[in-house]
Amino acid sequence: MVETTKLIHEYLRHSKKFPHVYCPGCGHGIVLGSIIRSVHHLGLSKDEVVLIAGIGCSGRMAVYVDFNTIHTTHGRALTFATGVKLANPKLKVIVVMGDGDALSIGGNHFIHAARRNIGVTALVLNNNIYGMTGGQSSSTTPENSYSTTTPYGHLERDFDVVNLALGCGANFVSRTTALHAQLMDKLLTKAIENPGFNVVEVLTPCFTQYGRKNKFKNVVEMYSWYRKNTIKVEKYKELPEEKRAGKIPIGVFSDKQEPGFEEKYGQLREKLRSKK
Amino acid sequence: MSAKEFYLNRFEIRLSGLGGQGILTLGKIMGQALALEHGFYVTQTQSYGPEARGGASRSDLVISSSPISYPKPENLDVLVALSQEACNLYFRNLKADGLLVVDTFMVEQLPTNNYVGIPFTQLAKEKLKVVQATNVLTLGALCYLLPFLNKNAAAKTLKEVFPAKIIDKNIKALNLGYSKAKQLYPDIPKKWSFS
Amino acid sequence: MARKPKRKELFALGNEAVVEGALLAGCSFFAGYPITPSTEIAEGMAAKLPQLEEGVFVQMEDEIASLGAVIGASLAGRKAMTATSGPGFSLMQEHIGYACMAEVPLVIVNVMRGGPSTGLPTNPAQGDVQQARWGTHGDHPIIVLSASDVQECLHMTIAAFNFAEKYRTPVILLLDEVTAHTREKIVLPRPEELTIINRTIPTMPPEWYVPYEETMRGVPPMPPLGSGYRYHVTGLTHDEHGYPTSKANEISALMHRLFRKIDQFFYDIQLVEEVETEDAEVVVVAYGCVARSAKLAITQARESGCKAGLLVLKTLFPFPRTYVEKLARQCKKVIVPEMNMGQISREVKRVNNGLSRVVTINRVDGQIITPGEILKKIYKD
Amino acid sequence: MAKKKGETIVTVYPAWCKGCGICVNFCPGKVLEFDEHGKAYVARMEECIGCGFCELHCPDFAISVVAKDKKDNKNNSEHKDEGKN
Repeated sequence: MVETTKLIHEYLRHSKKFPHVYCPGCGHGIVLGSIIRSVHHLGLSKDEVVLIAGIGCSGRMAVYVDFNTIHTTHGRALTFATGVKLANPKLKVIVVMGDGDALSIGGNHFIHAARRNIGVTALVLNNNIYGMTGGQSSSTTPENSYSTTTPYGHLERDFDVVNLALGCGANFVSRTTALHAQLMDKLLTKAIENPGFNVVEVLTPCFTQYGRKNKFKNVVEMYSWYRKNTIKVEKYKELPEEKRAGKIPIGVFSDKQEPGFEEKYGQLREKLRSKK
Repeated sequence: MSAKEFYLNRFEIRLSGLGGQGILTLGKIMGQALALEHGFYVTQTQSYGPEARGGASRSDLVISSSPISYPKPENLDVLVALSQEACNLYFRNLKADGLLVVDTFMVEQLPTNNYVGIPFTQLAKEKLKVVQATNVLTLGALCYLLPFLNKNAAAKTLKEVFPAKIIDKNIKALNLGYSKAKQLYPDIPKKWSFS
Repeated sequence: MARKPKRKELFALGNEAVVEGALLAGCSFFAGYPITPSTEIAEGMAAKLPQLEEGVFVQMEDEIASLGAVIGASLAGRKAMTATSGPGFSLMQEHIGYACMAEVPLVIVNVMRGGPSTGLPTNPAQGDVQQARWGTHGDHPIIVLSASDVQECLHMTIAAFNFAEKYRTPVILLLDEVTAHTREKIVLPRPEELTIINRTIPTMPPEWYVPYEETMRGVPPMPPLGSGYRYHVTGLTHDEHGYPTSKANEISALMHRLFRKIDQFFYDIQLVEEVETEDAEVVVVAYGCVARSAKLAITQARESGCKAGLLVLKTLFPFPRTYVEKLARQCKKVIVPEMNMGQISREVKRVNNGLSRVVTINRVDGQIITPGEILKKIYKD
Repeated sequence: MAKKKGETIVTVYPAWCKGCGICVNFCPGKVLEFDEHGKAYVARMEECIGCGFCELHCPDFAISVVAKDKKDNKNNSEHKDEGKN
């Protein structure tokens, strides 16, 4: 899959200044590229795509790309998305959130959007930290790691996004890392196309706010860490229990095609109208 | 049966009793009949409580031939009390010459000798075999006691509000309440002077 | 000549009248969360919206989500609303600010409670007047309306949608428990009797569309999402293209336009009802259910020869200062009864500025202010 | 895509490169290196097997990989223009 950069350039907003604001090596740019490739691969027009972002580093993504874009409030991107999708089910709604966005302040919306099975793609860019506000701990900051608000090590446990989404009944649940761009393309393409609520968690490094405080020398080392510690979920399942510790499974964890809430609501309307 | 025959100036009614007796439905139906069928100005307010069953329940109607400003009753012309507690609580809001209507099956201690007493609950249980018909029985009685409230208008409203399968029973209750009141208190309707 | 069909009449709650008004105004989207005493609005919408061709009702997980969904739906081109009460209204405040900044038309009905906190859920109060004005953070203009009887609930809901669409702004309709839970006859106007305003949509080719362009009215056209006009929506201060900016001149232009688009149409927005004010020496300024008490009080005062008048505020913000000032100049005494410790009386006093004597009646015990209480103040020197 | 060496042309747009090092470190053919300003440049074009890893993983859309024959035709000039933005 080469020759994609030129394609991406076609989707970027030419009035915006590039390179974008993200720090060197930040995976958010890779994710943006993947979103564009997936939309292109599906043959969607720019007009039918709505990219909705929350607040934080991930929130800045929406401004760069030439779709219908909404930069919402902190943690509430999914609520806007619910309104957009219900109001116009023809639109493809992609929601980009950070870990603080999706799971801390927006945790309630995340679980209910999944439960409601609203037809949107929820991209969780998990960098284990609040990047934009300066490196505070989030609900996915690993236990014992350091942040500006856990200077003596984090005492709390972290969320497992995949298990949370599975527990809430999301249709499609998947995980990849910013280093696995091809897998990311595959997952996102599937997620955008699939009915109902679709989750793609992307582990993406934040060297500036997380890596530096947690003994990584540079951002490349963080990517190497992903390469070393992730494992395809199919292989992960074959591993004996004792060898699973510390391994992060990536791939597809749930793949259901249940109709989205907006689709069911449309059916309800049909039913009521035919009764009249 | 139109509002033109009667000139009402803030005629105030309180329907009261226990939660579950259908007081709120009674108020709604009576208000709707007076407002939509008769063309009176009507405001119907009610006390909302967290308790859905049991406890006190009340529904107030202000009926007038001209637009109503203040929507709540100030001095009751009629107090309908379907429970002892309601009777005790609201009797003081009744005008000196107001009409007290009680369910004699539920209210045993009367605050005055001047009242209309009909055992609505008992009639519903024994004659209709449905205690839930108490409120419509009461409505029937009020259709007789209040000359400006027509039984046919009430019946029409019942048909609009209730599902078809329970209409017959309710019409029966309405008629029973009406005839019982007529039989026991033939003179009451003459008590009113509307001008 | 063909006879016009009879107007439909209903014996309805104030909350039910809001539903009827919203549907007449063209509302096709409701997102909300149950809360006493506003819940009948959500219940009415839940029953009626799915019967419409494109209608959507969704019960969200909380009030924050409700207003978020309403904003999303409005951006997608719908006339959208939510309804709530005090605590839920507080949760909506951040998104009210967002809607002001991104200029998203929508309607919020708040059936007020007393507070603070959970306060008194089942009794009337008028505790959220200043919250409606200043609840969200940052400077912003806002339109706040009220209604005092059931028919007015219908008409003010339509007015709220019209203002929202005309000025691309959130509009708040404040009700109280008495108004919301009183049943009265309402007459549904025939569609041809109504003026319904819809937002302006862009008519230029998409490449030339500037989403937050300075226009004559200060209100830029607004395309529905997916219609070919791709633009960026944000709650950040933004330039006329919608992109975030921190440049002083761009922020200033934006903020002043936001204020101007409401300010310059002040005379269109301020709605009041004057009752016997022509020769009034004592004027009661009231809104919501208290205005009904005041109406009876001034009728009784007039019967006894006292020249009392009433100004019913239907628009609370922008505060109808021209009417208040005119009456303050004319009369000796202005009485402001309200079911809070003095939220509109602050505005009255500000406008009055020493012209007349301002007397307040304040109740915060969950009971409606009675005509008798107002009458007493009318007579008292 | 080409898996043989020497069939592709790799371009780095220095204006957009932030020098994160992903391409330099993960390129299987060690095609890219840092220049004196800390930005990536193509040091050994002939070693490129056209896997596209650098292009997919450049967070700043600053690397383009195209097949040689195509590059010769039209894309060359367009890409250069964008690099100047």
